[in-house]
Amino acid sequence: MGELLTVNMGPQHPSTHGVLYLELTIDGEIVVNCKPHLGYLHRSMEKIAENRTYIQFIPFTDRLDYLASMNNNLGFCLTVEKLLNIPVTPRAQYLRVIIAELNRVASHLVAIGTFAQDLGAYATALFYTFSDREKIVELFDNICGSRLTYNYMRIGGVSGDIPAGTEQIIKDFIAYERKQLKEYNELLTYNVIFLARSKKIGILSKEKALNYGVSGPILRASGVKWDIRKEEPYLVYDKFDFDVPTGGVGDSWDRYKIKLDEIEQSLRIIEQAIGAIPEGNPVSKVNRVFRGTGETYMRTENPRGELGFYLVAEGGFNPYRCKIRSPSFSNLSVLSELIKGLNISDAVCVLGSLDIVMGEIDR
Amino acid sequence: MLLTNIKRIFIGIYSILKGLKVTFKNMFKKSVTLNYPIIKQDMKERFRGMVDLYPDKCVICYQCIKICPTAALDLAHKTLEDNKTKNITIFTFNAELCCFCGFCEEICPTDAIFLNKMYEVSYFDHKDLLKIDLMSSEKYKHVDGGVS
Amino acid sequence: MISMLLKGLAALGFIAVSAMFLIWLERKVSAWIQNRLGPMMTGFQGTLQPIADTIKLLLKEDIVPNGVDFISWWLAPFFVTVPVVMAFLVIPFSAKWIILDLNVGALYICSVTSLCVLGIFMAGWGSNNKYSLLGGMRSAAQIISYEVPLLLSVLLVVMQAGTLSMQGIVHAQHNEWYIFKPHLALAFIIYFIAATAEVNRVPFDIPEAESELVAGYHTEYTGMKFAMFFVAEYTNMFIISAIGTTLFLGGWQGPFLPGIVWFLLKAYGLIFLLMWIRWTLPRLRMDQMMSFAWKVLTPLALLNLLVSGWFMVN
Amino acid sequence: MQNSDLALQIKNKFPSIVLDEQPNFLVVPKTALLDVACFLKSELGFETCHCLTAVDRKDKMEVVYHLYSFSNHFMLTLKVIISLDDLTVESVSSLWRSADWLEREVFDLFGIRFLNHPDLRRIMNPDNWTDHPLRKDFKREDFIPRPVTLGLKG
Repeated sequence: MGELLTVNMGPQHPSTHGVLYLELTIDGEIVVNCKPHLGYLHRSMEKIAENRTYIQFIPFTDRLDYLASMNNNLGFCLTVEKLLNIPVTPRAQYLRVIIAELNRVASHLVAIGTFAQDLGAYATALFYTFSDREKIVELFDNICGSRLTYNYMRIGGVSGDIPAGTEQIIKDFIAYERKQLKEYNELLTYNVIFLARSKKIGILSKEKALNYGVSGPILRASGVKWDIRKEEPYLVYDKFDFDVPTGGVGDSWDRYKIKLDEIEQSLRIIEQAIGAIPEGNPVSKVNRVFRGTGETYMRTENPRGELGFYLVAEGGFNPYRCKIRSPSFSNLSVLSELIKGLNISDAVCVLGSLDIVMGEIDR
Repeated sequence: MLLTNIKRIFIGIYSILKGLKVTFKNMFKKSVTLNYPIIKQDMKERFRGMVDLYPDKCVICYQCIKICPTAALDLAHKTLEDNKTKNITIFTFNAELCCFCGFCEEICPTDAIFLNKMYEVSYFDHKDLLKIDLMSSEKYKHVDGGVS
Repeated sequence: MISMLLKGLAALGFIAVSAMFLIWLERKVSAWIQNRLGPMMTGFQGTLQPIADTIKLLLKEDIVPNGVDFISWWLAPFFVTVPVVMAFLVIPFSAKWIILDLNVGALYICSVTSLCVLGIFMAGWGSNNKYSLLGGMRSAAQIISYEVPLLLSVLLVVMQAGTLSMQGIVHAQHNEWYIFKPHLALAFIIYFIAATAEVNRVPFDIPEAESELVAGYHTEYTGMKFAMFFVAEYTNMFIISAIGTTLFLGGWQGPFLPGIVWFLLKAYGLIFLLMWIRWTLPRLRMDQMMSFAWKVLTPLALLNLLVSGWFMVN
Repeated sequence: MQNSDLALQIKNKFPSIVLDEQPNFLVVPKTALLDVACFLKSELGFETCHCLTAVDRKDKMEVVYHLYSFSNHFMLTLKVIISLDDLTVESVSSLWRSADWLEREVFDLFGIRFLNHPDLRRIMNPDNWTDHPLRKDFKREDFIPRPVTLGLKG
């Protein structure tokens, strides 16, 4: 063993997906030890929640996992609805499913693009996926008026009904995206260099995944067939027919491939939901004041895993305590275990395949 | 053994050629980006830009102030001698704090406060961002086409 | 003597213009592939963008980081740039447009271009930056390994042509370009792959792997020093395409058009291929790349050399 | 699976433990936490510590564990109540690795010390901080819970 070198990867680094700081100890090119340092984006969301009313906290959930704002909105609103027993109209439920699944597609597209970027496929795959995502973002812009921090879900409904013609746009998008997925398979998935770089790199075993509390696509890539949408359905997910894709061994390639498969399943859900939207009024006005007591824990299936909200209410207008269990936080905690003994290049590959969002980890 | 290796090499070369085909096809597609400062995208109908106000519509109900999650709005009024008419003394908007959530627009009973379509809002002085006087009709004059 | 000087100056001018054109082309090709517009504001389709960039880089502050090994850090950009300029001595642009037709041209150009690694390693070592150091080490390992298959495939051309002079090799392809001969086609593929690695292009851009090493060996360079690395990189690209054109694609020979046009067309065609590959493929890993060089390319080139050499002798 | 079933099983296993059984959660005494957790993991199939957090109740602190059993589709809420004088609790990171970072977070934001934790450092805030922001009595000069606007003051 030669002299060990400490490399500070981050907080400013092209491939740490935000302001993650990894203290790598390397022996030549081999990573001997990895020590992640978090907190560069810490905004103490939980303290903010304690000082805001339930309604006022919704825009802040946008800033958790900023690639899947709709899903965060949804998770928080569902938790409050569960805590305070607030009914939701069927139309709002269907709209929520469609919107959440569209955002899942958008989020996975970013994950695919950035993973390819981490493997050195300069920007091309990233641009293709981003221009696909752009279509969804445009649609959301049309629906709720914002492109990143949507703030669309409301407690008891959504902020506004979808404009006329949205169904057709979504149907067109589904057809377009199915074609694009084939292109990604040709460009990336079965490319020989891509396979060589990501196959058998950073294998996460089933037991380890469960022990580390890993969730979402990363857990499924390790071979655990687990999806809250299927196992403990919320909203109207039990009415739709979809599969839960699982990976083989849990390497980086599986974690990438599972995202492509999930996009396909999400498109299936959207296709079924779009044909079955019931009539009704999905809109919930913003100026309602909520208060109640009790505590509840609710999990939803975010693109990156299980987003949990633990809400404690003690009668005030504000939540007494709001714990956000973010999926990326647990997913990142496996990193130092996974990359021990791998190359620096592989460390970047594993980090990219874990698909973390720092806004959610640091909160 | 040798045969499988050769087969693997050929599959590898084929996959690379397939990737090259995809990028070649895309070379002739229409650009998805716009030539930005010359051609600009139209903002959507529900787009949430800068906070704006129709001063004469405001009934000084303080709803927007109460709902604002980041306390970006400042409002104060004084009641005239006849105890009926209220006058706004200060109504300012702090663009630095604003999170563009649109709650104020949603809650306003008279649609006085709203979010306009401006997105290219830059100032020469940071201080200008902190206190944008919503009562003034020239608040967004420096923006291209910034007439509310 | 004066004509030599003029030719040298012309070569320098060509390097500057070519590098600028290549930078513009790279940005445009990447934009086309990615469905973007690319530079549009300076001149028609952004053609003047490289000039604007050059002005910007010229006016930038030249930062000397703390704790650099000053001599090697300061000299490195020159060590990278000078061999590139030297290589232009023997490139035959057309029947007459060659600065000096050395009788050992092929040998000379191969030896001169491999000097670049010295500058890259100096930059990596001198920068006092761990990313630079890793980049420099990777680069040294990579360029030295890929030199072997590259030289072996060049050797085959020399055997076929029976001369080391660049003009001589072009003349030897008067009847048939070498790429149409099967064993030389294989040699061309090997040459092309090895040359891609020589100039650190994707999929072999390991020394400057952006997502791993930030910018590799030129992380700490600013202003004109960075520009020198940049120019050297793109000119290197032109040189390997020019060598490929001369050795395999019949050089400046071609019907109707004058020789210089044919030469540039072929060379820029190869460069376009390089760019196209760059914007499509992911990057290989260090160990994979090394094993590819030593376990696949070198044996293949050796085998090719032996078999076709045996046929040539008989 | 129900909360009451679990409570019964735990009581049968550890007769000496005083278990406070609530409709939504179980309260385990601090001293018995590790034993109960070990039992839950190895025999009742709670493979994952899904979430670990704390709640500041002003007069006491609650450490809340959300344990999940994949086979039974059951989320157990386990609580440990600790007094403000002695903010320590046994770490469960040896059982569930996911508790490692979550415990560090609780330590950082609440100041609860986890005994026998492998690497108890602050995770979000700078190492040289002394405050614990999520406590209800957290006060700093530069901390404003929610800025009050001009008009609402008067």
